[in-house]
Amino acid sequence: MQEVTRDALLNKALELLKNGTVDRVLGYRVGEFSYDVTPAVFENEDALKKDFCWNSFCGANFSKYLISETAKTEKKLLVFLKPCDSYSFNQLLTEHRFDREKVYAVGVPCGGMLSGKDLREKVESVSDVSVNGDKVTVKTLFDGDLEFDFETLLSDRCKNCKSKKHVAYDELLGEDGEVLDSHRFDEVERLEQMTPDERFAFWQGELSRCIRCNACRDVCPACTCEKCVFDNPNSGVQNKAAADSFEEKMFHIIRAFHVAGRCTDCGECSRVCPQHIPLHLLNRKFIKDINSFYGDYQAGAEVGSRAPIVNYTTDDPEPSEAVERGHGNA
Amino acid sequence: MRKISLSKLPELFSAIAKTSALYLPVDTKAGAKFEAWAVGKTLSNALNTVRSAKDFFFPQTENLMDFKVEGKNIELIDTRKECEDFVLFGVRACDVKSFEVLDRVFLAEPQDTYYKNRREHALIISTACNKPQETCFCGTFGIDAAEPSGDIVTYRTDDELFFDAKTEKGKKLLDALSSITEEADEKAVDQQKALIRERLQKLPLKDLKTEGFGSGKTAEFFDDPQWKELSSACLGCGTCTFVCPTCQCYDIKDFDTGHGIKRFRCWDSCMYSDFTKMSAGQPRLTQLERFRQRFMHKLVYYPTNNDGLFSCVGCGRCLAKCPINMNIVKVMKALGGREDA
Amino acid sequence: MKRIGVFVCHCGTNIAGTVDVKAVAEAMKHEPGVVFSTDYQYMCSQAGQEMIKAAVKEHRLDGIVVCSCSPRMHEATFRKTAAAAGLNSYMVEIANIREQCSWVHKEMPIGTEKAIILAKAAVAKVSLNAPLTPGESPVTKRALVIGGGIAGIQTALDIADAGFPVDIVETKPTIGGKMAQLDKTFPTLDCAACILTPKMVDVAQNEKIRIFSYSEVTDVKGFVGNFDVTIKRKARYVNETLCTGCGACTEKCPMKKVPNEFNLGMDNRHAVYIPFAQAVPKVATIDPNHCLMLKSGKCGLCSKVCGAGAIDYKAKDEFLEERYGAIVVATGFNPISMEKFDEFAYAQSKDVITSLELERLMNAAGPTGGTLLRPSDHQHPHTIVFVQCVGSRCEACAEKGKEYCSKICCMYTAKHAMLIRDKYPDTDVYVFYIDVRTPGKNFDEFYRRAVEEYGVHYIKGMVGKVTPENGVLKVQGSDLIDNRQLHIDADLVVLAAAIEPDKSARPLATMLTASMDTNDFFTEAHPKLRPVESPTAGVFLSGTCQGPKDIPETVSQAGAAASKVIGLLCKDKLLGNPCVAHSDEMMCNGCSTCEKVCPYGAITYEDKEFRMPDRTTKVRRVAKVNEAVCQGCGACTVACMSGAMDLKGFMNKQIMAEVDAICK
Amino acid sequence: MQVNEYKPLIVAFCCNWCSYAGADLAGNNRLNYPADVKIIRVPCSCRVNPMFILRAFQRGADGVILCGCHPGDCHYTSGNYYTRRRMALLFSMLDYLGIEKERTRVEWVSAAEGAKFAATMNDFVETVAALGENKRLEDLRCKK
Amino acid sequence: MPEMKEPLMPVIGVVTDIRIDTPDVKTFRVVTPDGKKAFEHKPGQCAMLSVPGVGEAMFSITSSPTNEEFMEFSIKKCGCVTDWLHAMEVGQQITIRGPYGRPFPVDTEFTGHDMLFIAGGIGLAPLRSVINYCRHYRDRYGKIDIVYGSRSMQDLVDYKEIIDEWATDAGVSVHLTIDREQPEWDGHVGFVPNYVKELGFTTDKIAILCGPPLMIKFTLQGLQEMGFDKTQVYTTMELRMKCGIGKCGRCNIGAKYVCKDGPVFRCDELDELPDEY
Repeated sequence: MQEVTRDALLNKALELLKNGTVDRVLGYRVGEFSYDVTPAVFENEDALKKDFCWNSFCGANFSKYLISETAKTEKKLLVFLKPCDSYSFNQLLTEHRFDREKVYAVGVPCGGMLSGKDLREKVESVSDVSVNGDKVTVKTLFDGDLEFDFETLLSDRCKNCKSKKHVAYDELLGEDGEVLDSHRFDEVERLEQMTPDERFAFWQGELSRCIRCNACRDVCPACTCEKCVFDNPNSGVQNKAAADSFEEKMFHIIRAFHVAGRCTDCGECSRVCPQHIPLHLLNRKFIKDINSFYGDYQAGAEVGSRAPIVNYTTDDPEPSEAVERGHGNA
Repeated sequence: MRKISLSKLPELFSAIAKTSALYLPVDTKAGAKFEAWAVGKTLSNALNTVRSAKDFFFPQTENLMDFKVEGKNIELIDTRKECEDFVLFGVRACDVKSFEVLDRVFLAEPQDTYYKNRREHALIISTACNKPQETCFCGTFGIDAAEPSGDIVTYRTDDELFFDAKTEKGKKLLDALSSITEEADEKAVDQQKALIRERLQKLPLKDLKTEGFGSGKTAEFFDDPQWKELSSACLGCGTCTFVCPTCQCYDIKDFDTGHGIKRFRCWDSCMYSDFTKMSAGQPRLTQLERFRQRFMHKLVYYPTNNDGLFSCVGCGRCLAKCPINMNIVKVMKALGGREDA
Repeated sequence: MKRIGVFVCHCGTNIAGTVDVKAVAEAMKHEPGVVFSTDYQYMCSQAGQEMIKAAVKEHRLDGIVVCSCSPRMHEATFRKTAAAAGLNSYMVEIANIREQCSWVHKEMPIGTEKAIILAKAAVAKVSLNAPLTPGESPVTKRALVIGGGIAGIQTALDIADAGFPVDIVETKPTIGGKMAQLDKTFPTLDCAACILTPKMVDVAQNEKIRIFSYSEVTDVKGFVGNFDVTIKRKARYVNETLCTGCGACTEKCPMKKVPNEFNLGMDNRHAVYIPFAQAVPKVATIDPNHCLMLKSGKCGLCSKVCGAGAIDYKAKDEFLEERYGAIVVATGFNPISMEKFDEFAYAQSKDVITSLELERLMNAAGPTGGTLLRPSDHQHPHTIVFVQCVGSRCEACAEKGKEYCSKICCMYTAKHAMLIRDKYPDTDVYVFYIDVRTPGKNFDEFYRRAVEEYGVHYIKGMVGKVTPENGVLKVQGSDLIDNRQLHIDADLVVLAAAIEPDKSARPLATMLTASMDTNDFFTEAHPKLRPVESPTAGVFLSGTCQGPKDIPETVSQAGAAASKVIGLLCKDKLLGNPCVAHSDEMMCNGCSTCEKVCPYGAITYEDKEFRMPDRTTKVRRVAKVNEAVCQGCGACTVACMSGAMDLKGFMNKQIMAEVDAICK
Repeated sequence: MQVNEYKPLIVAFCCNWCSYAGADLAGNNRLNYPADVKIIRVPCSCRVNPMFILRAFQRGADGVILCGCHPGDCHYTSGNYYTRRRMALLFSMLDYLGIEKERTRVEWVSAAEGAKFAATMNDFVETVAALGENKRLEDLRCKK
Repeated sequence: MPEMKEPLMPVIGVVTDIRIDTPDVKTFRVVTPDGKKAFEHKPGQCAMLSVPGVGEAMFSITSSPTNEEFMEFSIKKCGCVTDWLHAMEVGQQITIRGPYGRPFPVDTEFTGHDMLFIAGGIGLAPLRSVINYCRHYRDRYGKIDIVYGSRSMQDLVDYKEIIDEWATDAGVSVHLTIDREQPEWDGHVGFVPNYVKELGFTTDKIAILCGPPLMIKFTLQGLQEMGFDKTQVYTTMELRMKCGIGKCGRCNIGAKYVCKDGPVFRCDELDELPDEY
């Protein structure tokens, strides 16, 4: 259900390359299968024409790449931003993580993305995927063609999309959307309604699967530390593997805490987790609490905003009160 | 050759579990996973488990030994224990092959006794792959998904499971199960093998070849300019390493419990930026070098030291799990696809 | 591994009564790093301290743990002991086994067990201690006072009296501030000008004081002891040194219809003007917005009449850069705007005025020469209604008013009412109030005099509406005591407008990295114990910039601020607290999170070039802590995700080691 | 009093200026509270990193309490306000993970509130003792 | 199963002597608690020392195998474990496992040859074991030349042993140099690679190099210019290892594992390795 076609993006990229606006293009490279696209920087027209790709599997958040890519060279980089990417883009700017001058951002409308991983769990032996309007045709090796509604294959983060509106761009392709009134906190609320024992069992079950591959951290646009505390032998909390169930919790609690107020809820952590741990539910809990304790705040909505965790008012709720409120009891 | 009706699987599992611990793939909400069998648990239909079977021999973390420190004195406590016998049921051809790859590392002199202990007490029941996936390329490494190795090989038809014992150990177990299994002839199995082989021919990666890679090819690939492009999107996470059945790098760390020191081993990844970091410096500074190391190791270094055996079994897990969809297939195609290769 | 000595104090029986001190000393001998452990009757005694010194030498100790009373009691003592023994004084940790152990537990086994654990935690911490040295910085012996009202004047005079040079920066052409506009002052009814103007003259004549009037602070860099301040001297078009203040220019100026700010626009002044007769400096200023010469190049009369040749139409804004050791903020207040208070018809009727306007109307130097006349028709008002708390204590009307009490209104209204009744006994005076607040010396007596002796009608209740009708102000109000609605036809309505900090305060606070509350009043370093200091070291608060206050309070705070400044300037060097934050540049992201939580503005960022292992260089933004400014709270260390920011003396590792030791 | 009563381990982080002094005052006034409480002195409650709290639980603490100056009275003006936000979020998260919310607490204790300090500790120890051993945030390796 | 010897399982060692060599190098003498050598080794091999709770680190064994009483390790302070070791006092127990790696071929390729040892700074530590081995079996080798240089006189490791023992041996020539002039130094001044060239050795020797990477690079160039073949030159690599037994993957360079296939390499073997060391 792409609103903008590959050709539109490609032509825009070629145009900007040609007129000298940009020197390089951050986009997706085609893969082996339709779903395994890879982020790549294209240095010239030929490379773009050959391998540039834009389809419903281009879900990865490009913002974090800007940190390393802008540090590499003085050349100007074109980046295509989906609405959710643009929040991370702003958040990174707030934290001075890359040089805005070196980036030309083109906003791309997004009708939601599919996840190759999720799809492959629904369908065995996928040989090709094509999207026609709101239908998805999946060709398989042994089971013929299957048809799905686009909606049913949407990844969780896209089902609960918070915004179709770009908050940063130099230029926009197509029409901009609106900030949505999503149901993204429904699942958090469901957990809050559980008894502590149930919640504990739920999270123990989820987090115990963690293999500490660090994919969640390494993909997270908010995790941009020069050296993560969990990698730093001097931090006192360094750990490479969850040698005990405690360490899984420690890692994920602290990671969520460190991105609290900075997490734009882009959903990359859950997308990349090879073990399907719903990590976004940790981040969303913080977002939900921040909203309910200190007023609505969307990280990345504007550059330079002050996150509630580094702010205060004199009449904030007390921690004990907050925990009650966090239950939805108040 | 023996067989059992699929409807009698619970009986079979219960019979095996009576003599030793039994692990088999079961479905969880996060995909198939090897779990200890218990009444009520059913065998997963998924092609393969999310995590590889290497965990049984080379777990994510394991305690190596303990120390007690008192003043200037140290007491070393050997915490090793004889492992109990266990049966691994439903291991796929690729994963069975991965045990050979791991063996050549851990059982090379000096032998790793932690690994050896578990390996010796394991009985592997493998299963041929009725329905391989588009990400499968075990054939590239000479693995026949229709003919896995293992102590016992099983084939599954629509209603029956066939057993073929390949080792003494396997025969012994099969004999012990003779009361609930029945004699079978090989026809049905041959038919199944033919079906599998036919399906293998339909796989998109069936033509991926290892030619050009292998023993002694360091110079051919090391300075290839394509590494830059291939590695550029790599996040440096350890997903590929940790789901890989053959990756075996580890780290040894000490943990101070407050009343003693536990020295443990845990998985490590050559993709991590601090993998080779030492106080004197860092020989692999960029992700390019670390990325290259992983693939060079699988495709060149390991074969050089192990009679041409590759350190990849084509299970396709990294294809499925890499956050940015970069994987060994793409690397092989890019590097092997050169005109001058 | 450090060589640590443990010294367990009996404190007579204070500790030894509940803690087996010998057992504690014995247990400590087995702790890693401990090479010496002993106990003694009174560690803090001369003999005890000598014992520590001797042990340091004999056992080559490089860390000391004293198990004794609270560190708040004797930490300083033992630090000195350590220093005397040649150790860094920060290589000492105290295990508090008296206040937090022997005194709160009764049973010996329990007390002993806990004391051992506390001692272990102290040992664990001291093993990770690093020698710390307090930073030193020189002190520029000059102070800056921002604001030339009574607060600034008093502060400047007191500092100058102690012999230190002071500069006053005042945005207006003259110093004097609000007090110069007042008529009489409560509760003594002495004339404001009579007590203020001599002080203004003192300032002008004091050799230590420089006045930068018609000037503002545009930039502040640096920190306590060494602030680099940029002062903008706005073009006055009159040479200050040449001008004699004769007033000839003013008389000849053809542009006569400029609203006179000093009289709150109730009369006019010329385009070239001296705000009032006693202005200091007594120098004319040309208002460029109205001067014909400056606007159109046609006139130049003033230049012609000026005997001193002081007029300079080509003058430009000038920027001065000065260095100061201390800065006093005395930016004062203003009444809030009454424009939004439609119910009182302030905008509609000239006869609805604020109390400050009334001050001018009653002042002999005011627009009416001191005779109380209605602004609309210059008639004598016979019925006057005062409305209290206009915009003060106004929870519901946050968009136009303030939540706080402006504090001075009750008293000045009583003063006004009393003065009016005294001078014009035929006038009826009504005061609508919510509460009358008169805490202060002779305040309540004063208020009671207004009611009892002068017959002012105090009505508890609020005015609902004022409607101008045929030259009369129809005042509709409620009397809460008699529970009835009142309708009064008034000739004059006086609004006790809430006061708010001067608008210049907010940008100034940003420049000073001084914190403000939500109402833009400067916050004090501690509301009780450090009321005249800002949390930012070297920045002090004087007068109403910190909160509403009356003149005596302002003056006493001004003096207090001055004494703090003098205390600071007396020092040749400032010794910092060495337990300050420190950023590890290798790990810092430069994300600015720490800066946001620093209450002192101690964190800045710089682009730093790093040599990478592959011999390339990379420029990265990293945080830098100004150790002279940091007070060591540690807020930044938790805000910092990467752990790059740590607090010396309370490092992450040290605290975790304590946790570990306690939980062992 | 029972002999084999379960003894919880409580770590109390106290800010140097108010709560630590409050604890000292409790001592001066000989106000009893259980010896299970072990105090760690920090300059300000805002120095307490969530990692310290988790670390304490890992190492076997059964309850962790933070004490700081009353809001508005922070020696560093704003430290405890940050503490309040941080801990509100952290505690809510711990509760979300199913960890007993009674095991963590923030209490404002001034230097004059020795009695409050003792009462708070008595109450907290009692609450945590009623919960029993910390099982949900324990590290088995650290068990004796 | 616990009877099986586990290569990762160390034995306890006791530090019985600590010698301060230079401002940042100390030499530690290690024996087992019952006063024996922990294990036998060959020159060039390493051992993993550890302080439980701090970590393990690999060090070359600097004492000669011919020393039957104890092992010695000369260790430069440069990281977490070495900091800890430097802070130790005599009597401290540590753990030790080994020996690891391929030794110098002292009993094969080296026998009968003239030996040229070239070391810079702490690089002497791994060579000390070979030098003393060659000195012990003096008749098996030809002439021995030792070129050793450091930043300053104070940074020369084992200075006393060099002067008192090595320099006095028959057939052993010691050539010392320091980087910069020093008042109390009357020997040669200059960098090792240049000094080697100045000394101008004949090419019938086996050369063993150890020192900082740049020194090795330039010395090797110099030797080649002088006519040495790479097959005549040996070096020992910087140690970055974890398991010591070629399994953990850390020290893997190309198809080699430094801990197993090294640390001693003949220089022509290095050419086959990718440039990652």
